[in-house]
Amino acid sequence: MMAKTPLLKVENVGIRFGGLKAVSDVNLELNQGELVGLIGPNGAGKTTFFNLLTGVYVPTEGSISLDGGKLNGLAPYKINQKGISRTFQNIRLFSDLSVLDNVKVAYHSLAKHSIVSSLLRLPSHFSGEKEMEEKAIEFLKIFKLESVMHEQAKNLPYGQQRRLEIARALAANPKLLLLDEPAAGMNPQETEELMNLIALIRERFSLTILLIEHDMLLVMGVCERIYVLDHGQLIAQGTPEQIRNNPKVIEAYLGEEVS
Amino acid sequence: MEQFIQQLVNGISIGSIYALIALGYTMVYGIVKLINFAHGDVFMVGAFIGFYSITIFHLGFFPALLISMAACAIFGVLIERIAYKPLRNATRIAALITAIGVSLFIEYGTIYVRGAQLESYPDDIVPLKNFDIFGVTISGKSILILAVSICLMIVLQFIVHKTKIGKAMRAVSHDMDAARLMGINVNNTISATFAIGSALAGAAGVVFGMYYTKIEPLMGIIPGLKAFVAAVFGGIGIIPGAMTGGLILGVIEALVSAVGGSLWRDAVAFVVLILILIFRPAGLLGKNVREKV
Amino acid sequence: MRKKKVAGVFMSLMVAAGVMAGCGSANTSGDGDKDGVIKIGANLELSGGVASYGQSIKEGIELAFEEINKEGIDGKKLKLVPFDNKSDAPEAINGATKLISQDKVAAIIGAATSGNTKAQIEIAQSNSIPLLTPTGTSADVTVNKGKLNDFVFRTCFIDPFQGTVAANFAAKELNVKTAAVFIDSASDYSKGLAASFKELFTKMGGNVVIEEAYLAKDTDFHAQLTNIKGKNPDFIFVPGYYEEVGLIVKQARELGLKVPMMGADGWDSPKLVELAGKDALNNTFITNHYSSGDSDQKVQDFVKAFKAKYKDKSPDAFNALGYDSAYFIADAIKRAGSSDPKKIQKALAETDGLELITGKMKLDKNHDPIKAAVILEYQNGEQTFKTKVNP
Amino acid sequence: MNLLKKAKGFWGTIVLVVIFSVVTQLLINGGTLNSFYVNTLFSIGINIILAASLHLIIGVTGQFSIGHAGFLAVGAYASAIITMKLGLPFPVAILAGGAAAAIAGLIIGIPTLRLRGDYLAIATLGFGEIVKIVFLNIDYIGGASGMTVTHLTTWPWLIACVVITIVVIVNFTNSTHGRACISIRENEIAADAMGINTTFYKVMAFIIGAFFAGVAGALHAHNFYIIQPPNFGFLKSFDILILVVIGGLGSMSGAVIAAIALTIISTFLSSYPEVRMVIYSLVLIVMMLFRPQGLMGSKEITSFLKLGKAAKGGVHNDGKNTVA
Repeated sequence: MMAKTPLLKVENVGIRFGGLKAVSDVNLELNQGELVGLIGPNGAGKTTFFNLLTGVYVPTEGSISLDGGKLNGLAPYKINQKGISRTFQNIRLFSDLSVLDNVKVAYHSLAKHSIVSSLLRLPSHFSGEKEMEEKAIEFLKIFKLESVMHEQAKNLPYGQQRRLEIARALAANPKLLLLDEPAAGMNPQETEELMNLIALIRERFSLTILLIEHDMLLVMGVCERIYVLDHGQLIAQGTPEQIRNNPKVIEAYLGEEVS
Repeated sequence: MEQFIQQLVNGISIGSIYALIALGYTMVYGIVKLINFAHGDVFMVGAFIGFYSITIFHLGFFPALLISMAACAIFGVLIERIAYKPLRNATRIAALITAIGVSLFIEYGTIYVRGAQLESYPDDIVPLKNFDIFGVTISGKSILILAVSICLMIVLQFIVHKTKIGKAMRAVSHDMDAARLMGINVNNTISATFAIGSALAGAAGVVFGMYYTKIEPLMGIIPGLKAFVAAVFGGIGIIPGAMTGGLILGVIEALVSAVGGSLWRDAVAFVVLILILIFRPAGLLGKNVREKV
Repeated sequence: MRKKKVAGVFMSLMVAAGVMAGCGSANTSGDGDKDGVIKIGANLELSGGVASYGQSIKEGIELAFEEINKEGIDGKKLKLVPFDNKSDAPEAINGATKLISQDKVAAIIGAATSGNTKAQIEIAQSNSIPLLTPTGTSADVTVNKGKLNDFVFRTCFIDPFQGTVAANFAAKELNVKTAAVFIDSASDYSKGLAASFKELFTKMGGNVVIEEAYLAKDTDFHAQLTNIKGKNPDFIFVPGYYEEVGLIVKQARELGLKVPMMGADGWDSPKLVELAGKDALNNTFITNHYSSGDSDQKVQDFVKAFKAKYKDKSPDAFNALGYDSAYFIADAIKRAGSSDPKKIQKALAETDGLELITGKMKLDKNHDPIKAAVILEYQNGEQTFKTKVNP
Repeated sequence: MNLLKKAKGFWGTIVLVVIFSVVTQLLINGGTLNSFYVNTLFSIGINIILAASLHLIIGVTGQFSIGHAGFLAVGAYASAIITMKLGLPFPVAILAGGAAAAIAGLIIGIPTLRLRGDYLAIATLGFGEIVKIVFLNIDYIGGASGMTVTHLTTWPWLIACVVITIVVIVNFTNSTHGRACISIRENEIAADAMGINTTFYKVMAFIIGAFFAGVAGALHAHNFYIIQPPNFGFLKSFDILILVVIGGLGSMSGAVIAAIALTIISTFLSSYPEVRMVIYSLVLIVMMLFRPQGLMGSKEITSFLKLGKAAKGGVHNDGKNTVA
């Protein structure tokens, strides 16, 4: 593998809503196979930054490229097909669909059978659907969800819903996985299990992962490098150790805790 | 030129009626996010109540207007309590179907009770002269309508922005659950909204009867639809927006007719509506709100 | 799974069909003439867009049936089977099939509009059931591409006749040179009248300077009337229905259009005077079948009976034509001496000289009534007899 | 996964349908089903197609369209022009009706489907009214007085169209493409983020739905002798919408059952014209008050016929039995 060409390259990216600069001048690079954290106090612009990466918002300045290909201005589904997949802070499952179908939807863009073949129930429809199903079940097994695969997603307990969202994101076969506070609302034990799981899939699918997390300790534990956002701007980057001792970061977090 | 000004005047007159109905529409939509298809029918009921107060009880225009507003307010609250309240947590579409059902029920209930024949408002309830300015005729009645609409809009603005119930309305409109937690009686607030909205529809009914003379049980359908278009034009949920939207819609209609397209009038109104929705979905005076991701 | 779903769907379809088939076999007995009752269907616009027309016709028919049933026809009574076609052609067809195959009526009265009548023609023809429209004035209701629909009849006159009468009157009596035509574009009736008016009026040297249009149920005509005013015509021809015409006349006068206006039988209703106001109606004229202010005893009796039955409501042209349609059929049944639809059809076609409220009835070869028209002028809200025009 | 079993079930259903159709045809020919019942049956068939096509748009894809009568009108007029003006055969008219409506669906779908919820509803309502007014103003097709159309809709054509509509829509729904549509209904932002081209699938659902509404229009025009613009106003759109909602949003069998039941109720009520609409409106209100999710909820009839776990999850339960 050619090392050191960054998988994701973000240059001077920013966005304004009206007069408000939600994110400005962010530079960030992710290398193949890294697990990187993005932290910052509430309202720092972390989720907005994810939305910029995934095309929900179009950056008003700067450029984003994945594997050398520019992503600016592409629709979210295109960006997903190019290899960025994500989860949401407030879980966004297809709640009336079964667990299995949730995963199948993400596998959709890899499906080979056309609408016509489905309408006419040509053999390619059956083989295509079969392949999807097998793949989906494979993912569910990794996430220990195969026993509930016929449940409606909305009926799952919270922890399983979080896991399902990650499984769904993985099914789209991404190069880069963005996780938006995956451990939010979990107890310490669940969190630990989740972190082990993330480590596992990262290995197995040779993934690059960018993780937003509010919980500093958690991020420090698993991430190799960390970026810190505050008021829409990057205030620090480095190894967990460097971040821990960065006065700016301490100030940003303390400031928040005081208020 | 004279003709053009005359057409503007024509448009403003019809626009003020749309505006009056749209005011109520926009309030109800703003707070419960329900396209209240029955609103046009409350307008019809208001017209009939006004008519009967004038012909049977020999009341004047303003007493009839007040009685009609009061009766429609009660009627509106009844509709809300019986038909809409139980569906507050159901899907929007279920509520919409109920609204269609209520609308049909009022229309055909009225026909069942009194028949489908039309009634005409007596001509002499408001002794108003027409003005002739440089060949442009402005009827006294259309000035009255515009005045009534603007007055009611101002009253409404005052209620919504300066009174306690108005604050409650805005809170409920913003976030029903949060409002409830803050100790606002959501049910009463919604009922109050329906009462005010329906009273406005009732007023519009009487004014319509006075201006156009003719009232009949199905009279509410088209003005109701047009008023909703007007409300969307102006930015739904925004009171001055409903007023502006109504007037603009009226003027567009008159101008389309003026260039010989009277049969295309409604089509043009809807085309403009679709264009507005696509390019400025929040309406002329509205602010765009994005869904939070 | 999928096929089971499909199977389920069709099972329910089948069950439904089965239920209906069951009803079908249970219900096949029935007769237009049973227990001394002759069933007459009324396929009318009782709800929907033009509900008021259908309702008015039904009132007229019901009054007539009440009177007829006091004596009965050869000891038999007429029974009205109403059907609401919701002002909708598909529903009118459902109605015709239901009235014919379920209720086994001897004849159908309806519909109020030409369109909903035309929808029923093929069914009436193929089942040999007389279909009588009280107010369907379009010429091609009874004749389709030169071929007579022999089971279809009407009580009213056809459009072209009134239009020519109006053109004649405008050019000769009122001596006007320029005219505006203001049409209800949703109505065949209005378009037909306007066309024949225009044709004759221009032939007689007049000039139609502007044509404007509106749609039934509109209430605001200021814009079009402003356009008309800009052309300064001597005369305005408004062949519409009173519901809109009342407002048109009123709004025209408000805008300062003082010229004579003229219309046809669609104007005839006491509501017109209420809507337009007495003053506004001065200097307007209509062609009509009859005059409700007619001193004729028959007309006065009808008006009195109608008011007695319907809370002092004055009858309009729809009421009168509904009433007449009932007598038209009753007369044919009596002469046929049977409730056999084919015999009734024959008797209807042979009608000659039947005295009705809207005039003496005789049919021409196209099943169109040959009736004299009257021209009335409104003076202080009263119709005054101007002249009578024979066809 | 048992392909053979699947195919067997499918063909079994087809055989059942053919038997049903032939029996009905015999009943019609023999006069057991008199013309009133036949007419009601035809209305039911047309309403099933309309309900199924709108079900795809609202129930499956979640796009709140209330201008469906506009597509019906386009199909009706296009097909009537084919047979009455151009003198081409009826099958061509059916396809042309569907195609014309599908094109209308494409034209209206691309700009308006960016809108959400009530705004989309109002835009489509406006579209329906515009279509009506356009037809009202074209003299070539009769303007307000409408077009007289020869009666060409026969039972075999009708049942064939109903079957094809249902099979196509069910096949579409129970495939990855259908799941893509459902995911848009469930959560458009997530669907987009999972690589679903939401615009494409919304427009596609709109086009397929419009196509079948157009087919229904062709059958409608050639069944009812005359078509007039006022027949296709927003009240007609509401009628179709009511079928879908009463049946249960997201339930295909619900839509079909509602189409059958409401057509029968409506036909029955027309014998009582004075109270017909009052009762009809009360049925609507009471139904919504006590069962706002509709007759079937989002379930299919199969989930009631089937025992056990397999039927969870609404319309998209395809293939459950293949893994179990």
